[in-house]
Amino acid sequence: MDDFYRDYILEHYRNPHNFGKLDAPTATAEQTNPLCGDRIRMDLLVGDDGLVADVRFSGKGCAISQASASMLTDEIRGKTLEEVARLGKDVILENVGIGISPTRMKCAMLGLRVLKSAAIGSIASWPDEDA
Amino acid sequence: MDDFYRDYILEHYRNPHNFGKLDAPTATAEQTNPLCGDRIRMDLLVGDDGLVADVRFSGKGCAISQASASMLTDEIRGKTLEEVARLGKDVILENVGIGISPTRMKCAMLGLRVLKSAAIGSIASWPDEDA
Amino acid sequence: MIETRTFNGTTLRKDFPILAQPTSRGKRLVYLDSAATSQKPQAVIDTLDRYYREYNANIHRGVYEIAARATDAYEHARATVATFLGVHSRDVVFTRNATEAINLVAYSWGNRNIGSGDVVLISELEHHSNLVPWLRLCERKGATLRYIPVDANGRLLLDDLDERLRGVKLVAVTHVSNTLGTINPVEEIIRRAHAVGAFVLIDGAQAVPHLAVNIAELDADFYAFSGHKMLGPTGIGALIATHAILEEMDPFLYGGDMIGTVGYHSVSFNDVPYKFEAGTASIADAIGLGTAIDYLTALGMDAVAAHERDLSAYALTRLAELEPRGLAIYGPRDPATMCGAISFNFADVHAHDLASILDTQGICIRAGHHCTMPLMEKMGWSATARASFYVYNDHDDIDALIDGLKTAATIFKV
Amino acid sequence: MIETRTFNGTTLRKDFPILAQPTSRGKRLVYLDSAATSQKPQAVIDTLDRYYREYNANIHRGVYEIAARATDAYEHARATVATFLGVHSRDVVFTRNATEAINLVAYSWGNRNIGSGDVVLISELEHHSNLVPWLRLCERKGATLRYIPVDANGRLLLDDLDERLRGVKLVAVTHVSNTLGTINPVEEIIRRAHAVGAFVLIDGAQAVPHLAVNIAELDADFYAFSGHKMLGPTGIGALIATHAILEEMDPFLYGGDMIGTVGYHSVSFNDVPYKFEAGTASIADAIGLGTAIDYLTALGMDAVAAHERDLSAYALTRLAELEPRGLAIYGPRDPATMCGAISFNFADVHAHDLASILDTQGICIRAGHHCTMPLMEKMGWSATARASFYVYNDHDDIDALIDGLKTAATIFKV
Ligand SMILES: Cc1ncc(COP(=O)(O)O)c(C=O)c1O
Ligand SMILES: Cc1ncc(COP(=O)(O)O)c(C=O)c1O
Repeated sequence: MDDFYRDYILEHYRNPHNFGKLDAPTATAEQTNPLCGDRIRMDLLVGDDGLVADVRFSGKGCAISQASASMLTDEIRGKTLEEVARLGKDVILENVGIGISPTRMKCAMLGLRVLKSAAIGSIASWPDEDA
Repeated sequence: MDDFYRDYILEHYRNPHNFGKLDAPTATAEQTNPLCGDRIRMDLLVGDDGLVADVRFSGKGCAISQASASMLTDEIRGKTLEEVARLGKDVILENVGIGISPTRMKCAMLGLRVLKSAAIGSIASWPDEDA
Repeated sequence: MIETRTFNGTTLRKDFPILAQPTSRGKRLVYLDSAATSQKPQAVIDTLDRYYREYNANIHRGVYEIAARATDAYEHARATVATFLGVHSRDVVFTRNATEAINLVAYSWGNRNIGSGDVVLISELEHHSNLVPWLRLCERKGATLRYIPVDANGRLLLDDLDERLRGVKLVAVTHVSNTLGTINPVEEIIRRAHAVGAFVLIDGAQAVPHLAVNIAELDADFYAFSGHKMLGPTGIGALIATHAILEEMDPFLYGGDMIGTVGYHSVSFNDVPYKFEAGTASIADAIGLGTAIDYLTALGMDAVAAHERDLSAYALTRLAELEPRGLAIYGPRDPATMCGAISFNFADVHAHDLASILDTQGICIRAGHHCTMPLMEKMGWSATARASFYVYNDHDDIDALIDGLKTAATIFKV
Repeated sequence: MIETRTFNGTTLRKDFPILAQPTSRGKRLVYLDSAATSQKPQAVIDTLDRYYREYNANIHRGVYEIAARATDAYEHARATVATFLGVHSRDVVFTRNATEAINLVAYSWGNRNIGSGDVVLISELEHHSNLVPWLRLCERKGATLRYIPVDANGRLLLDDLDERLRGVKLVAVTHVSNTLGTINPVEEIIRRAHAVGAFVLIDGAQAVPHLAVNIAELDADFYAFSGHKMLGPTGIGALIATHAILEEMDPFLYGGDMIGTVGYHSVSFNDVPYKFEAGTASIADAIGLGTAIDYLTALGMDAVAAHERDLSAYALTRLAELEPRGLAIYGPRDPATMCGAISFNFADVHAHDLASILDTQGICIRAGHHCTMPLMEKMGWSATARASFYVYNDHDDIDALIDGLKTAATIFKV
């Protein structure tokens, strides 16, 4: 777990990518991790071609939730909402690498859960519960 | 406990003394043992001299509750209500002898509790709780 | 696949430490009061011990290792309950016992769904825990409490059920009677109740320990039971309900762990089932219940039921020997439609006196109203003696009971 | 007279089996999360074990030997609680935990006594368990929920209390804050509330484990606490209340053991406290709580409090060393008026990350909102790290915490 906090994680934590809000998002969702109170909001802008043109996330939380949300936002431009809705926990695990403890899995998955909720238009289940 | 069921106990159980109701009791009380549902009613008749002139008990229950109530009624004629209200558990223990198990103490004390309630005019506490 | 263990009562006794120790008078402990609470196998005791020695921690919020282990074990126990009863984990709400589970429904679902003029239908066989909550709910709401009657042998009279179901919002019936052992035809009751749009709660406190129960197949809306009657620790039970109903239901107790977000003047709630589990749970006891279910699963619930049918049949035969001396047996008297418990009286010996005399011989039975006072009143019994069986009982226990009853007859000169 | 045992945290560690085992990474277990739940001494584990091995039976109704023994032990535990807190046994109602105790009051007393236009006064420091029940009661009844404010150091602002008490029916305040450790002046609050005829409930979940509490002297109308935070098992807690109030109060849960007589259409209830204990109780856990109290009594609650004052003082001093590196300590920062818990944050390291890093070193702390979300919001903290202490902690534990925090600082490059 201590080796989880690698440089690029801390870098994303302190300087998150795509941080902020969109003026006129096509889809938006916001959720709290009931276990810790961390909160993330995701705004999506979908172009006429049906592809994600822009994304922003905002909120407060631990390095794990912030860094995984930040890395996630780097990856979803150009996807369809269906593709976003189908994203699995593996995308997060690939991003953050191994070594995340089970108690922190919900932190890592928070951004993904919110993003999928935005895409689906309703509350998504925890990505780690889909397995 | 098995040696508790001596002949005179069974005799009182099968042929209780002072069993029945009074037509115009001066005081009456009826209670259930919440632990088993056994129920006893006591009727008292107090004369002009302030002394218990007559007593009857009724109800249904085990040999222990019925025999101790029966023996108790034999003893209280001629007492004042104050004396009845002050009766302690020893009067029962003397009557029924030793060997009663703690779980059955409430059965043995039911008649006394009801009698004291009748004398006091309100619900008496369990005689074994006074100790 | 779990390997099934063939067993009889005698071979299982050694798994239960309490049965190995003699009573204070040096007698073999003959425990015939499992309908009140069951004994616990060593495996369950070990689970509690291991929890407190190795990984005791509060659940759901702790980041550290033992908190993760405690959370996993608690949620694993929930999954074990779910699998055992054919439902999904998220629809298993842990409670203290069946009583709390039923009251949870009476408060949270009942307060919102039962109103003035509504009808709740229960049976004349009910345990106080599945009667008084409805009596009080109906009093509070100006609703009517109606009864399915019972015949002299303790069987529900269902001929007029459709008539009785008219206007009924909720039916609450016990799966198995704790006083008479009657197995009620709950599938039929649920089907006919659903046909008129009524909801159904089943009190499974005496069924889950003894029978293979699949709540999803039964199609019950609510199902309640207690862990301590099925080899588990005291302090844990569960309410199982249809997911959509749980989603809609108000929470019951409010506090830690059941909330989503809280402000000084607003609150939102956690997901089902957590929104019904406020405050620190009976963590060790829930985990212990999981082990109890593993133990029962290894025996196989069909084998457990068969074992108890055999004990009931043997007990009925042996008790019948005493009928000429004044023994009266109550209930269905049919091992195929009863389970676990037989009520009786013996001549004019009061049930409490019987129980006291049997106690001196190391035999534990229950005497009284068995928390079914109105049934006793209706049947005209001031009390009954009840012998109830479980996996660790054998024919020797029943023989001891019969010998004890003969001794009581001698003492009471009947 | 119980002989008092002199102790320090180090000497007590050996009584707690969980503290003797290394973590999976081979570290000494440094348990600093006792405000969430405490660890259990061998004596408590043994009590549970003995109950299930020797005398497990349902209570209050059984005639036989083990039922009598179980009943005696359960009622003896109630007497132990009563003596420990300076009240009479009959005024001790066993519940699952503090949360259930508070909800019991909100439902049974609150439903009848709080009406439209009434005011309930609580504090901004409350745990969700002493906030959400009142928020919901007020919503249900159209009553107003009002707050005693807290200053930046976590102290209640009582200057305007008399003003705030105007029209108040019930005051519900925590004795000790679980987030900041603040000991509230509950005597004063009770006195001033009683002066205007308000009832007072004290949430003692964090006080009873750590301080000598005499509820009769405090003159609280209701007092709630949990066994699992004071060396006892999970699944047991209590509500203590004035006898006259309990007598008048409606029951809460309905079912077995809490009734007087039951008919199909009428019911009467058992005496206090039994009328509040429906269904099979957490028998083993209640008896285990009795043993936990015996253990604490042998230490002496004044000595326990002194020990924790020492730990708080030492921890505050050591944590202060890290202030230049960005550590922020919250709460009163005065060992004399706090107890058991210290909240802090470290530079820009989120509390959850701190807790994860500490976990790898065998150190258990809590991170998050500590079930006081509105307080966190008010203070502007999205989360805090909390270290909390108990009898088995020593200076080594605090040294380990400081070392762990330094490691976290290195990892996070602060
Ligand atoms: C101040 C306070 N009140 C109430 C509670 C609730 O206790 P329990 O979860 O045991 O019901 C807690 C426990 O976290 C607490 O710290
Ligand atoms: C049929 C039935 N329902 C409900 C209960 C109540 O169970 P508990 O006391 O565990 O809540 C019992 C237990 O006696 C029972 O036999």
